[in-house]
Amino acid sequence: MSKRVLVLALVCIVAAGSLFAAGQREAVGVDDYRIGIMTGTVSQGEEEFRAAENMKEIYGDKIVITTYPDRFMQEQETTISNMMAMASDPQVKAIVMVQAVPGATAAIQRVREVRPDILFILGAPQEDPDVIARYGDINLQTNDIARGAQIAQHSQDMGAKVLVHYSFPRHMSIEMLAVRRDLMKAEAERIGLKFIEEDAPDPTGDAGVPGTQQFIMEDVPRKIAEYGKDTAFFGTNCAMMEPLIRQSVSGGAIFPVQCCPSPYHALPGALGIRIPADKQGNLEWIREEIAKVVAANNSTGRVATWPVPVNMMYVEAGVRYSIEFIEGRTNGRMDKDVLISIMEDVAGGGVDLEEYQNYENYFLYMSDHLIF
Amino acid sequence: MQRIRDRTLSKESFVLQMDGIGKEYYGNRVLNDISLAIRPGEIHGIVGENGAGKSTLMNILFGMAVIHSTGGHDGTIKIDGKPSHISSPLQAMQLGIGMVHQEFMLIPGYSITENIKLNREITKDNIFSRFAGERVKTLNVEAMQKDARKSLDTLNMNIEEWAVVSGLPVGHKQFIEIARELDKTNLKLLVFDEPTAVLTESEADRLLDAMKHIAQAGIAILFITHRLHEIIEVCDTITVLRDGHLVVQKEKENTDIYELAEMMVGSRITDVTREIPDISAKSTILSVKNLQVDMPGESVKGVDLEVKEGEILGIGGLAGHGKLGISNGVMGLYDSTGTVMFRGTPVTLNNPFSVINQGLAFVSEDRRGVGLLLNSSIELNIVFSAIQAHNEFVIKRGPFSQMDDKAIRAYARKMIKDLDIRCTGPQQPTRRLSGGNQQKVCIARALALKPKLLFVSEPTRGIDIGAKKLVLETLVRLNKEFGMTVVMTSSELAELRSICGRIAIVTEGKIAGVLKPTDSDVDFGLMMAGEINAAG
Amino acid sequence: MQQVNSEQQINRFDHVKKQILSFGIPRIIIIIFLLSLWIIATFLDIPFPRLLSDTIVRWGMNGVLVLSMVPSILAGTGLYFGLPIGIICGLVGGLLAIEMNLVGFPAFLGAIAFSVPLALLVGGAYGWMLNKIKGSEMTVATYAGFSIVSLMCIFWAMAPFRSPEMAWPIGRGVRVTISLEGRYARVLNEFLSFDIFGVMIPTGLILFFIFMCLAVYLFFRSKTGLAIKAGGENPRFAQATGIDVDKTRIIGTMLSTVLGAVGILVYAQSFGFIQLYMAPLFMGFLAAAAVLIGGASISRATILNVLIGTFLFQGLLVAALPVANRVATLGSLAEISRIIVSNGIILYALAQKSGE
Amino acid sequence: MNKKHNNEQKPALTAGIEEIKEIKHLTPGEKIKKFLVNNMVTILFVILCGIGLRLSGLSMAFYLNDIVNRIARNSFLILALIIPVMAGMGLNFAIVLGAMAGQAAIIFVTHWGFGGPFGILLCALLAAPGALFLGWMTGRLLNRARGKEMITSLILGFFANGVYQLIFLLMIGTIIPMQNEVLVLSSGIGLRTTIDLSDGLRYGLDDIIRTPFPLFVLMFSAVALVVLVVLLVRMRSRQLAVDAPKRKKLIMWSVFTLVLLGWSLMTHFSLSQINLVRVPTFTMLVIAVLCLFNIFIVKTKLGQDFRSVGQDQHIAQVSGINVDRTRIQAIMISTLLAAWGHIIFLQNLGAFSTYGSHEQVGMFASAAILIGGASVSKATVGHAILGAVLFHTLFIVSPLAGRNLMGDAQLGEYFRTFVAYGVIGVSLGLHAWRKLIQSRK
Repeated sequence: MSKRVLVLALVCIVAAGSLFAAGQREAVGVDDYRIGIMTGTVSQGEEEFRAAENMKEIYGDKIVITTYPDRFMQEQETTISNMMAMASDPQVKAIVMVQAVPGATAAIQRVREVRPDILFILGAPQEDPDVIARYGDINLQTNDIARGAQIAQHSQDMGAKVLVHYSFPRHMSIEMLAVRRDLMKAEAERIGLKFIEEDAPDPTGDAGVPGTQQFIMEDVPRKIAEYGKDTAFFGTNCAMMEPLIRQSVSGGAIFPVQCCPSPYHALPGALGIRIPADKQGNLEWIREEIAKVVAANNSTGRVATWPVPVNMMYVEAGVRYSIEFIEGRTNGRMDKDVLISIMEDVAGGGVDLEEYQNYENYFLYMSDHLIF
Repeated sequence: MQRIRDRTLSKESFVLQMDGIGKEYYGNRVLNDISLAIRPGEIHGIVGENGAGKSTLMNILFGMAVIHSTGGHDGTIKIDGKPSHISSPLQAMQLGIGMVHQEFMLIPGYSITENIKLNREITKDNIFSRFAGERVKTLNVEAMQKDARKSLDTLNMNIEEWAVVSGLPVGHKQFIEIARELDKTNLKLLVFDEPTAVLTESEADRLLDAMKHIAQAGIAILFITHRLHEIIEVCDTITVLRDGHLVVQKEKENTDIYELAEMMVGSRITDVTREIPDISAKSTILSVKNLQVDMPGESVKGVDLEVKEGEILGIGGLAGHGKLGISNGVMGLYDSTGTVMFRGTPVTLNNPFSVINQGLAFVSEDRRGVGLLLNSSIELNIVFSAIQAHNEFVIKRGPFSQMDDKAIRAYARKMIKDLDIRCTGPQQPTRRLSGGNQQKVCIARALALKPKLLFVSEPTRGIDIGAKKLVLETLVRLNKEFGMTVVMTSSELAELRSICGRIAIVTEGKIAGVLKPTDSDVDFGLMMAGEINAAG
Repeated sequence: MQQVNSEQQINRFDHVKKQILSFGIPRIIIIIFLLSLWIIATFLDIPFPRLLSDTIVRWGMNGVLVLSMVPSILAGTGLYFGLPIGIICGLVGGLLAIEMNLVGFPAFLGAIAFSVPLALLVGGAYGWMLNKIKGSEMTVATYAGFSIVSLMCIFWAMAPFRSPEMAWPIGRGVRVTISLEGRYARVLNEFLSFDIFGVMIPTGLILFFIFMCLAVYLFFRSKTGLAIKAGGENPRFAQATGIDVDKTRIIGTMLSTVLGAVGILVYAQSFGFIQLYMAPLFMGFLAAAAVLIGGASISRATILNVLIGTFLFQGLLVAALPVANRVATLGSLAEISRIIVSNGIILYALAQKSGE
Repeated sequence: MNKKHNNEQKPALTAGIEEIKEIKHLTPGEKIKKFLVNNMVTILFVILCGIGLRLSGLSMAFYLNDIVNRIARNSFLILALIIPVMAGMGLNFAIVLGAMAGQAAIIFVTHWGFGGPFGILLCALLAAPGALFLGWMTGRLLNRARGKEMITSLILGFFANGVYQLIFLLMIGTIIPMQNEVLVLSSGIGLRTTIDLSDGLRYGLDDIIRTPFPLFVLMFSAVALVVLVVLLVRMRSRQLAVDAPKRKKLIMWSVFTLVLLGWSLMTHFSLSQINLVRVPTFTMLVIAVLCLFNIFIVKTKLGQDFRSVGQDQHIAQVSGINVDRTRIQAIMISTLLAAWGHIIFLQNLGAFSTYGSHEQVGMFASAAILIGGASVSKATVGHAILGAVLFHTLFIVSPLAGRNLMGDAQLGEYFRTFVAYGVIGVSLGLHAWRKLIQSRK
């Protein structure tokens, strides 16, 4: 009984607090806006979070950063709450979410109920594209569909005779990844590249991340022994990348590209790149350093990635586009021309954007490879 | 006696007739040709020492699994004149036999009503039960409370029927058990298995009143107890058992407490005989002054005791009076206060480690709970205390120590041979040993400490006759050959009298008196029953 | 009660047989399953020597982590779900060794030397806490483990380490995966390793694992070890002999923590990476599963349980998927059938009525 | 016959009665101490939530909106845990399988294109047989693996997940015909990773009745007041002495309800943002019905059997209760409720991950109920509701509180998980500690 009274007491305190909070909100001026950024923590991937921090440095108080939980699959409700908390600030006019992990759809649905005006820019969505396309105003993703053929061709260009594709059932239920595999397979067969599809344990399943990684550690040498050194290895899950790179390089095989292409992703960790404090964030230097280590391992020409950290670009482009939108310099919520010009500026060169199916707000980004 | 036999044979209506009941466990005869008959409303007392066969008789009456898995029993049982084969406790219940257990079969988190009505709840219909069946009928709490109230009233209990059991005093719990049996509508015969053991005198009086009350309602009662005056007070007829035999069956009017005491203890041929050494000249090895021990169910309330060097001292008394508390208290297992001197130096109470280091050792009455590491090997059990207390059986290298397998194995083999521990080898886990052999392991463990004084509690509880003899002989041999002082606590007077030089009798947490083994059965019986003490 | 004695004497043979069966059946089922997997593998042209060497490597690298369950179980605190706490101590030691710029065996030994005192300290405090919550050790430990992992994330994200190998490519803190290449990657695995019939034997790793097992085995034969075991098996017995059971429980927890710390270093050197942040989160469950499959219970465990359990659990993980990949070529069927079959077997094994 | 009365010996009976009396006459200091010890977990939570609320800087309206939604979503699942706890089977065991059954039903109903309240009803009907069957299997398995429930249920979860993937990733489109571009992958085999319910089942239950928060409170307190007054009147007519403390409690509650009534009236006619918080009233009603069901079950013979088995399997068996069957029934009911609870959860969430959203259902539900004050052998509706409020309050305020405290979004996130899990650990620890203290007495 007394417990219930306690809770009711809490509610009363809260209710009293509300009387204070009620009058605080005031009218918002045109220039007085904010942009929310939601990313993962560094333990899931450094790029997005650091990109958000960079934005905060540049734009100061205009930027509000929130993270989604590390265990986002289990704690979708936290993702929703965090998103809602951002949206509850009337000054927030746009939200950039990279990566748009599961929970994004539900969160945006809920925000839209109370704040239909907020602009949503989603990078690297992981939910079903046909679903998420309805909720994000702009969706940016690496062009996984085109990458299917690209990776097969690219592997062959790097000298591969066999291409191994590691994935697991849960990932193969993701439309983009499944289509990418099918296209990769078709292209490989067309150009005479042997395509091997292998299942690995699901890192969220019974074997855990260690089980997945250990499997990769064991299976890559097995494959190299079976198919020779001219085998290219591709995996669909971020947790696979480090052992995959390590084993490909040490076995003399080919590593065409990561799942999420970027020089920052897994390469420095797997190759043990030493990064002195003054070189942190220096993309050029890191590319050179990777090339050096690859060369030291006699793998020159057999490791590749994309030159630009894609997820960082999504964050920066998203924020800059939001500013343009809020300050009224775009043609509606979705202005492809403005977006492309911003992205070209961020990437420092031309960008290859393609619309996904018939969705005018769903862009697939494609880049050429950087071979070390 | 003749009169009772006649009555048994008469055509009068009996609730229960047991005829020629006998029981053998693998060649061990524990019950011989027991016959008794009870009429409705009669209170029939059964008296006997521990191990006299009362429990086995009750197990047979209740159709316990242990009886049927070991080949059943001899003789016949008739309920209401109809021959009945009781094969399970449930069947016994259905036949109208109720039992008030010694260990409470009560759910502590339940109210009194819920316990009384456990699995016999009264239900009433509700809208759902029409389609979902019997089990979703609502409990009719009011009717249940009413029934419970009725049972409690029969017992003159004015406690609220919705009180939760867990917070109640022990005495109340006993009454609730009785109330539950009374609540069973078909109850014909109610068995009380030493119900007063945990009660205070005033509670016991109330219980006896309640029993008379129940009997008046036409329910027959089987009353098992040690307290002779209680038997005399309430019983109509009395059966005395000893060593599995029916000694006598009498009506109350034809006997008295002295006769019962004598018959209960009996003069029998003791298994171990020896001349009792004269200890009057010996020095005192252990002196206990005003010892108070807070041991649940066996509390000691100020004991003074002197143990002489080289003697075997017995501590006797009835269950619940605190005889077990003395050794447990001295050995530091339960909180205790008082002064204990051992060989002239004070013993630190409440610290088992230092007590053991001073040269005392203890074989606990709770063999499986305190006495053994059931999953560990015999040899480890034997040497464990010696390793911990005396650093024996270990090889020490600086801060590192290791079990000395060779020494342990050799010592364990010696002990197995000396004490005749029946086992597959020194590495057998003690869980798989029989009770007697487990007891021998416990003794071996105490001996490994090479104690000057050995406390032994209930050394023969739950072990067979052959093993009993061996255990007792071992104690005598240790006393004789190594001059080890032994303090043996036991509920079995016969074994105390067979090996002890002096026997202290404990009643109500105090020493009632110290007797010689040669003193008369009547003296022992009365002193144990709390009817006299040495002082008064 | 006299019947018990005779009954047991007569039934002793049956009893022993029952005990063997009750201990063995689940294990026997899994062993048969593993053997049949291996046989199928050879028919499918999967090189059996490779499977075996992978199994042996995993056996050695996970073994010490699984071993850390034993002191905790024997001390009476149940399965050591606080394993992440021990692991974190090991990780801190591992990072310190890199920070001190150590290389090779000295680095590995240095990492152990740094982490052991830390583990002793943390384990002691943790053991003290477990004494306050007797009866709920495992549930509390699970959440305590989760919580500590998150707390340490804050530490990693702000860690004052200077070594460029550990730095993030962009910002402050320590990176998620730190390569041990050129530090102490595989120092144990490659120590005296040799090939026999195509099976690579990681001698150093196996020796180290066996050494740790032996050390734990010997410890539990020492005076203190016996006291801990007695305290776990029967606290009242131990108290009657003057043993401070609270203390033995703390020592047991400390030992488990130290083994967790050493275990993760063994794991990391074999894996070639140190993994921080959320990586330790579920390690406890995997180690617990291994020791349970090995036949331990929450109150009883032996070194043999560790050896068998780790081998079977890891052996299944190694062999099942390559075989499934060959048998079920239809997309994704391999992993699904692996999950169903191997977990089904374990489930079936667990559902066998045991003798207790 | 010299019957001896030992006067020094204090009769245990009277001693016990004295003790009972003592409890009734505690000094205010002791009373407070006892209250603190008995409620330390709750107090800790209230304090933490209060601090968190301050630190997070969230507005009342936001908090209320979120907590109301979360309670509507989660309460049913948490309530589903009560019966197995009552039957002494611990937490978390069957609920994941139930969630799978509920999710499967949702998938099929979405495929057939039903939506709204009718769709939800269809889901509930469809999920029932599956959930009951799974519950029956789980119960049987757990009866066989007694004493190893924890590891068994863990592995059962993995196993069931494998079967789930087999059905929805491989059998859909091959063995189970399903042609649906929205749900099925473009290859025609297997379901897509996200299922969006916004065109069908979303808010199917919630939207039947939605009321502004003050109005909801108004209605709630009005009903409560009526019930309380009726109870009081009935009690007065009975005039039983034992009712006195109860009556005091009831009067207190009535006063509180009146205050609530006044507040809601005031707020309803004000311009407060709280008026924008819209409560899914129908869902709340369903939850209330489940609460009543749980209370009802306790009062039946079945409920009494659950409790008896939970309290002591041995005594229950001796008293003739079929322990195994009772345990299976408990798990079956719980699994069924979990299936329905998951349907309610998903219709409120609006979109879910096909292969992930059922996985951890049990963990949060059991954490919540434990925080509410339940133990392995005792769990009530009150524990569940209180747990839902406290647990979710913590989860709402902690991310922002963490961020504001640490000044860094990701450190805030780590801090949040640290506090959230830490607090669960601490509260479980405190429960255990309190039990230890009590058992020593």
